[in-house]
Amino acid sequence: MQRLKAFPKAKLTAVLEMMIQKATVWVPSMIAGVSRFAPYRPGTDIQMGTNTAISPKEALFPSTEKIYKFSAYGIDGDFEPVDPSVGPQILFGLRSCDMQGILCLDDVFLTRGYVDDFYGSKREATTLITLGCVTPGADCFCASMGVNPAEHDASDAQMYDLGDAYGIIARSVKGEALVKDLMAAGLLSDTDKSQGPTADFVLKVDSEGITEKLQQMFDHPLWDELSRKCLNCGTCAYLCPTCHCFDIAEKKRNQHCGVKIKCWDTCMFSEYALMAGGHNPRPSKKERVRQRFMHKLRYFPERYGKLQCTGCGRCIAKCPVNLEITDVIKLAGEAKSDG
Amino acid sequence: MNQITKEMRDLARELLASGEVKGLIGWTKGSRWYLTPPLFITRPEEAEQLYFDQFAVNNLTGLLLDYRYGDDKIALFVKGCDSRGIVRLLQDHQIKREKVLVIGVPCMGMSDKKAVTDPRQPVELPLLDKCLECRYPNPVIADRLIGGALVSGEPSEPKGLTASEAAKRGVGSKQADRFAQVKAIEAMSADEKYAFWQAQHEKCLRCYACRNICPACNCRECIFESDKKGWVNKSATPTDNAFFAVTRAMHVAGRCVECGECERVCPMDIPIMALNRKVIQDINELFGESDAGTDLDGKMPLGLFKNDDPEEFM
Amino acid sequence: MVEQKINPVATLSDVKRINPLIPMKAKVTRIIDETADVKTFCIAKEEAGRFTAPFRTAPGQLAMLSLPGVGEAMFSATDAPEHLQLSIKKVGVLTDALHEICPGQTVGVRGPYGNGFPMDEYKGKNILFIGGGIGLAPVRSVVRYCVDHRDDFGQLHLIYGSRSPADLVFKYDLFDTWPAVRDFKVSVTVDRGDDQWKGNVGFVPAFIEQLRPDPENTVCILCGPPIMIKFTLGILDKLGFTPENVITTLEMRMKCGIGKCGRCNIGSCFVCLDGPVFSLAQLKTMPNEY
Amino acid sequence: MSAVDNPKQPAKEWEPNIVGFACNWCTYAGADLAGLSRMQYPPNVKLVRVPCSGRTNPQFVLRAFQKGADAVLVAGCHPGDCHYATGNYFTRRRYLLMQRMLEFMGIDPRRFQARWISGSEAPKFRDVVTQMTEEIKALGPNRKLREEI
Amino acid sequence: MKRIGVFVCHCGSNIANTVHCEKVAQVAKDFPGVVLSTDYKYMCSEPGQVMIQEAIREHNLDGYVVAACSPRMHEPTFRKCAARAGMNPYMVEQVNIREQCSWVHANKEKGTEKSIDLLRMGVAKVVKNEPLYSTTIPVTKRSLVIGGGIAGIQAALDIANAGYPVTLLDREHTIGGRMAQVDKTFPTLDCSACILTPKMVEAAQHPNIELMTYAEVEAVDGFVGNFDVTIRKKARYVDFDQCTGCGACTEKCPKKVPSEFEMELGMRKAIYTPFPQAVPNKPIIDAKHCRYLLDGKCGICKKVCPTGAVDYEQKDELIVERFGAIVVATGFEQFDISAYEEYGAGKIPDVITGLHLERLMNASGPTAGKIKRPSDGKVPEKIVFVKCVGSRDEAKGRPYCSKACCMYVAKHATLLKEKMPNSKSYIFYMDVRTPGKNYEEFYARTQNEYDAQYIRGRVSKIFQVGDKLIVRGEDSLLGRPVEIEADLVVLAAGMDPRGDAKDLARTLGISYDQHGWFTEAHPKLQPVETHTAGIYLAGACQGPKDIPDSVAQASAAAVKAAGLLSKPELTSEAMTALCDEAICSGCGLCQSICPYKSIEIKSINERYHGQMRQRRVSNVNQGLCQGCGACTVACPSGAMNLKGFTNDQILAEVDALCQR
Repeated sequence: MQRLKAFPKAKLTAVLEMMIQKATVWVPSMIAGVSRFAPYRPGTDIQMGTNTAISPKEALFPSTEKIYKFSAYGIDGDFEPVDPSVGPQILFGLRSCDMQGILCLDDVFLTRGYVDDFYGSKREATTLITLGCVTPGADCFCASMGVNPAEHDASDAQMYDLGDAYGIIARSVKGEALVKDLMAAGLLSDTDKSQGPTADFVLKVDSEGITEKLQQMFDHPLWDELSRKCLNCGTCAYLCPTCHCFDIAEKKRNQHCGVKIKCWDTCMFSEYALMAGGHNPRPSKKERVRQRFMHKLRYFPERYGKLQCTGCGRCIAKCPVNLEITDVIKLAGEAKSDG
Repeated sequence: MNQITKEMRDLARELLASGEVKGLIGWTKGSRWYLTPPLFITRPEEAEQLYFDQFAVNNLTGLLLDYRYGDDKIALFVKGCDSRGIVRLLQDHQIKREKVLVIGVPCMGMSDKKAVTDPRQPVELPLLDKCLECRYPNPVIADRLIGGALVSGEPSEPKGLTASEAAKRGVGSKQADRFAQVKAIEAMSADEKYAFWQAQHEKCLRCYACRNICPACNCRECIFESDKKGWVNKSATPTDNAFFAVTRAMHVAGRCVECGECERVCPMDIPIMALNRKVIQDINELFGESDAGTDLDGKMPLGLFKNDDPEEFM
Repeated sequence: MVEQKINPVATLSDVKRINPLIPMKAKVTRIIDETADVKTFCIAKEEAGRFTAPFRTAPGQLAMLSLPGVGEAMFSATDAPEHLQLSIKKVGVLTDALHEICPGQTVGVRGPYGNGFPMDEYKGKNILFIGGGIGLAPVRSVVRYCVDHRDDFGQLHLIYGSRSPADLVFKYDLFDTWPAVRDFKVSVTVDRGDDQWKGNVGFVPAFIEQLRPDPENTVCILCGPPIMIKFTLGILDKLGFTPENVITTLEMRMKCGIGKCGRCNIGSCFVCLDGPVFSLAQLKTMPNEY
Repeated sequence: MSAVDNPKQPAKEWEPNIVGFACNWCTYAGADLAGLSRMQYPPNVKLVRVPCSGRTNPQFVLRAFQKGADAVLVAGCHPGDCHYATGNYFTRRRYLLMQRMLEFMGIDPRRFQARWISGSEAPKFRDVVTQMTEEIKALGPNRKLREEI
Repeated sequence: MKRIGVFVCHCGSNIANTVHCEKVAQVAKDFPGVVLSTDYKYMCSEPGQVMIQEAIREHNLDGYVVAACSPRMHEPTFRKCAARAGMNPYMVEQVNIREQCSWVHANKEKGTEKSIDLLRMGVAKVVKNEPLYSTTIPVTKRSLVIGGGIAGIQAALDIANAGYPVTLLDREHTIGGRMAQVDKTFPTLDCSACILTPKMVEAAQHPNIELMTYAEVEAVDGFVGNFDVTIRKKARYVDFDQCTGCGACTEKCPKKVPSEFEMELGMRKAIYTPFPQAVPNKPIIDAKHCRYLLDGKCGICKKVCPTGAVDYEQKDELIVERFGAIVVATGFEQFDISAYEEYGAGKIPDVITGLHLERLMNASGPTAGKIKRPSDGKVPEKIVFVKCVGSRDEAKGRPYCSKACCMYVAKHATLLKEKMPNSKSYIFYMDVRTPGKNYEEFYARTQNEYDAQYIRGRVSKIFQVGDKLIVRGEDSLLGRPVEIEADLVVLAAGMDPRGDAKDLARTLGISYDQHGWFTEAHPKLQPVETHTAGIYLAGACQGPKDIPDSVAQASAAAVKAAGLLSKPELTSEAMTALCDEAICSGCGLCQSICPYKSIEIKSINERYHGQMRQRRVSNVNQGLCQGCGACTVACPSGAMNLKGFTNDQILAEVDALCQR
């Protein structure tokens, strides 16, 4: 069995310096007081210790993106596509929960008859390097959602936390190329160490059969009680690695031309489902909070066959009113169907 | 602590049982030792879930906006800073005085959950900045009082059961430098200031948590919500976020009750109170000291004028 | 559990690397004033001086129409050989602007979206069309398909109602073309008549009860405002129509039209992709949130 | 900067673009009087006519900076002279705050000016416009708060 | 997109000299919405306007923009031109490329560039214009005059003579006001009663005037043309229909009370008429002093009354009347001299005010015209006048000049000399102000013929020694102190606003200055109007004034009121604020900002998801709103918008100006 290739943690900046020759490398870093994935530049404050506050989906599904240019001169006008492709990218230091999140985004953007090329072209240009997670955070519960923190098989390359070094094995053609580059640069050496066990989780919940249970709970009073304290803000949706809703809006440069943009949106806002005639299928907080958790734990699994919550715990960490998805799962588990 | 919790539960049980109120908003123990989130109860037996400690930091007044058109009477617990939100909502006519039963609670100063290192082991945490700089630890308005709380419309020392603990923990100890951050930013050069704010506005996600918890932001339909109004783009670029931040600061100018919740709930830790405090400092300097939300018939500085206002535009 | 049947019409044969969100440049060739607040826009693609339909649409499918500088929205499309017809009621910012444009205006259009009515399943059956107000627009695409393939279907019967005689849309079809079609009974009613109005006066549900259409081997296609649908379903049930045979289209807010932006979901279905055509049976299994 | 309409023409040497909000009863009349007296001043300030300086919403000022104005002027009647009695008293309060807020955000204070110019103070209007144009020409184009599409 | 026409004017050579008008029109062709863009030498001329009207019909334009001179000059012209062509007049915008472009920028290249930017702004705005219609408000053909002094009477007479019914209301139980107390008037020395009483009688008998005395304004609702005024008619305890004014009751009434009319120098009864020429000349019972009303004893007046007119059971009566216009003529109060302890005012009985002297000189006064010292009734030999008491005095909070004192002191000195040839008057003054017609001549005569000695200087102290009053002051012309032993001292007390003037102002919704004088719309151009449409000012309530000015102002106010009432209905400003009730959250931030108090918060019922609910929303009174727009900025949610200058329009204008 081939021995594991690794490089000492001290050499991390060297590895990154090499990588940025060929691609934009997104690393978890501290930017203006908030930990997020950002393109590495020499001197970036790298945060390999804990998971980032905001998910890495920005690299593939940015919060604001131009989709086409339009112009209107009197009665004629024109539409001009925008090239969605980006240079080669590397998402470095993804944890299993974020990798699982990307898989959920793949299902939405790349399947079911249409490909969202904006996501698709970025996804293809990106090499995903996952990192084994041995020290789960206070709000992490990926294990309870069927995600293995130690490693994830869907990434292009998997890194292991060997204490003072990082092991790396390639999993795909892109991964192979990357490891070959690292080998060529002489940064890798064999090691016999292996990644230790992942520490115990503070937060555990039994998500078994949650989808089926929620199918009978549309009119359960649980939603009314839970939603009372919610602020209906977009914090949870915008931090979440799997939330994929977007709005299409306009930005006018002047009276004649402008740009159509795709920007993040969330079902928690009141005007999200508001129709032109004034009808709103989800008029109050109860419906909107129910929609969020039903979509994560029932509608998405029904449509794509996997839970849309990967247990990264970011929404739990930042929710102003401590409305936790783990509580929803626990309460739904205990509740009799349909109240 | 449990003395206040006990009084809270008894009063809640009595109010709900007697039918004097149809609903009651308080706090309950959250899923962690450092979380005490809001709770809405309607039945007397649910009163057992009520809890109060140094993590019950949420300003509950914003939640009243969901019941502004209902006919039921709602009770809610308020600390000193929260109670100013009640005055704010009353002055903005968003809640009817007879539909709200305000219960004043003495405050021992709220701890900063961001300072938690070990999620399992409870440990004494430092106070939030807004509590160190607190000038209104006692409720400014209340129909009922528990835990020995006392109503005081003026800046005052903490009173009631938690007075000694609040003083020990340093509530209000840093009142003097409540504008310290504003002064620090003002001292920067123009480019440094712009760079500082540009970095903050790059982070902003436009999740509107700051707007949704603020008792002063109580419009039925916000101009930032529907893009058909044409004020601002929905995109979260730095210039649009700057437009949002400055516009919100001007909308709550003279009305912000300094409860500090916007800064606390911001997922990206943007110093929103620096903007609000800058406006408050300028209003105090230009138009005379005034604390929003402390006096029911107090006037809003931008709703009136004096002939001898400072003149800089001659 | 709603079985995720993907209607072949909607799937593109090969997953071409095209940006699905950018509209195709097209022109408004003709505008028909149906009523004071409804206009039908004929939209065509201009290639080498020839105007052709930007794309073909199956009955019940949708098209996204965008006016550069104003906005875009989804409308039910009616197929026609040399152009695409969209009937639009004046309700919002975009529709107000659309009602002010004149023929020759450049617009953007993309689609077709949605599953459309499974016409081949209805072969050999009688078809009962029920329309209310602007709801006649999606129904009309099916009626035109049936008229073009008249022999594939049995008896055709259209029951249509609107607020007043002035609000009747597609008058030329209602009173000229369709009554002339073989075995095609057209019954029109209005909520409030006026002195010239000779036809029936009364709400659609009451009118259906009066006409007592025969449910035997009949598929009912139903579109209209939510209140009308609510009462009509009750009567159809009383008349013996089974949920599988009652088909309707749903109206939801839509942004992308390709099942990505999450806007138009009802439960796990995206109305723009898995709808807008649903049978009553399907609707019963879905969460009551539309 | 605002080269003749179609942007394809090469932009000439940079000229500041200053948006002015002028109250119809005083400043706009003052500007007209400056015209009647054939006073000469640079063409960089373009006035948006508003019924009262009190109609000028701070969000319009932000919008001007966002759309690329290099400076903004808000001008109205002297307090006490307002055609609508109290309009400019509120303008004064609002823009005393807004002026400090813009400075707090890092905008150079010279890029935003509020001035009282009455219907008869044509020379003052010319001086304000001339002085502002020169100051902004020295400062250069404004990049701050500007929207890049 | 709306169909817009653009018309660029050459204005002869005024514009064409420094702006390429053809180029501007050419570039405007592809502004969004423009279907026609031409230029012409004189757009405002007849052929120019005909050209516009033909273009409107030919291209069925929705709106058009004229790039020409200042809208302040020709906007009405182009609006009428549009109206004549059947287009709503508010679908027109005018862009100023003359006063603000061609005349002020010599460089033709830059001038053209700026004209294009301004025109782009105009088109961007007109595209978002909506047709506007001014609303009409009914006018109640009736006026109310508050205050029955000379100003009130004059205003009432002028309005009545213009053919409109007037209600002349006064708080006292007779009209006449302050002038009734005066003996003679300057500069003509007419007997005040002789020129006032005929006017009072004329007012009382005028068919169009309804006297409403002993009544006060409680509340004023409504707006111009439709004021609903709640009036409290105070209980008189005498039925005026029965009473013949024989005076038997006054004679027999045992209770004596110091008479306010006589400045408490004389007495009156509990049932009384203040002065003989009172109109209406019927007594009323003073509830505060009548023994029967206080403690149930006496009742003599009821017994002696031949017609049984006395009725102790009368109660205050509240009535609501509707008026189209209101004239406020509530007059002034004399400054309370007790604030000057240094002059012994209020303590020394012989230190009196001008009005006291008027009563002493008056034939129907307490001393039947003989000047007697209030203390011992002796006839005074030396009389000292002290001017500017309670005027031009920062310390006492009265910085203003009371305008009439200089003249009435000169009058007093003249009359005293006439009545008592061997008396001597000394007048301490700072300045003597004689601005009126024949005022200076009257003052000169006072000094020369009537031997009044004017001493320029301030009086520092007045004190009593024996029965003499020592007046110590200084003569600043001679630069030495002066001391005079006087028998009588008259302080020329200045004018103060009525004590309750501020309350009345709040009731009426008009503004007042820091002293309490009512504020006029514009000190020079609109002295008799207020910022509240339909309410006018007359007389001293607007500021210290003498009788000629008061009467002149009263007639001015009357013409304004009659002008308003003459209109069949009022057309209101079309470009007013409008609140979108769907968005409004009823916070009321706009209400406190409106200078015209035209915003009220009403509650509406609406169906929301099946149930009915009540909600507060703001509502702008289209009649009162003048379209300043201050409320639109105070409204955070953008619910309040100003027609003609909507948020969208101004944003579009800003975008057009910043076009890159």
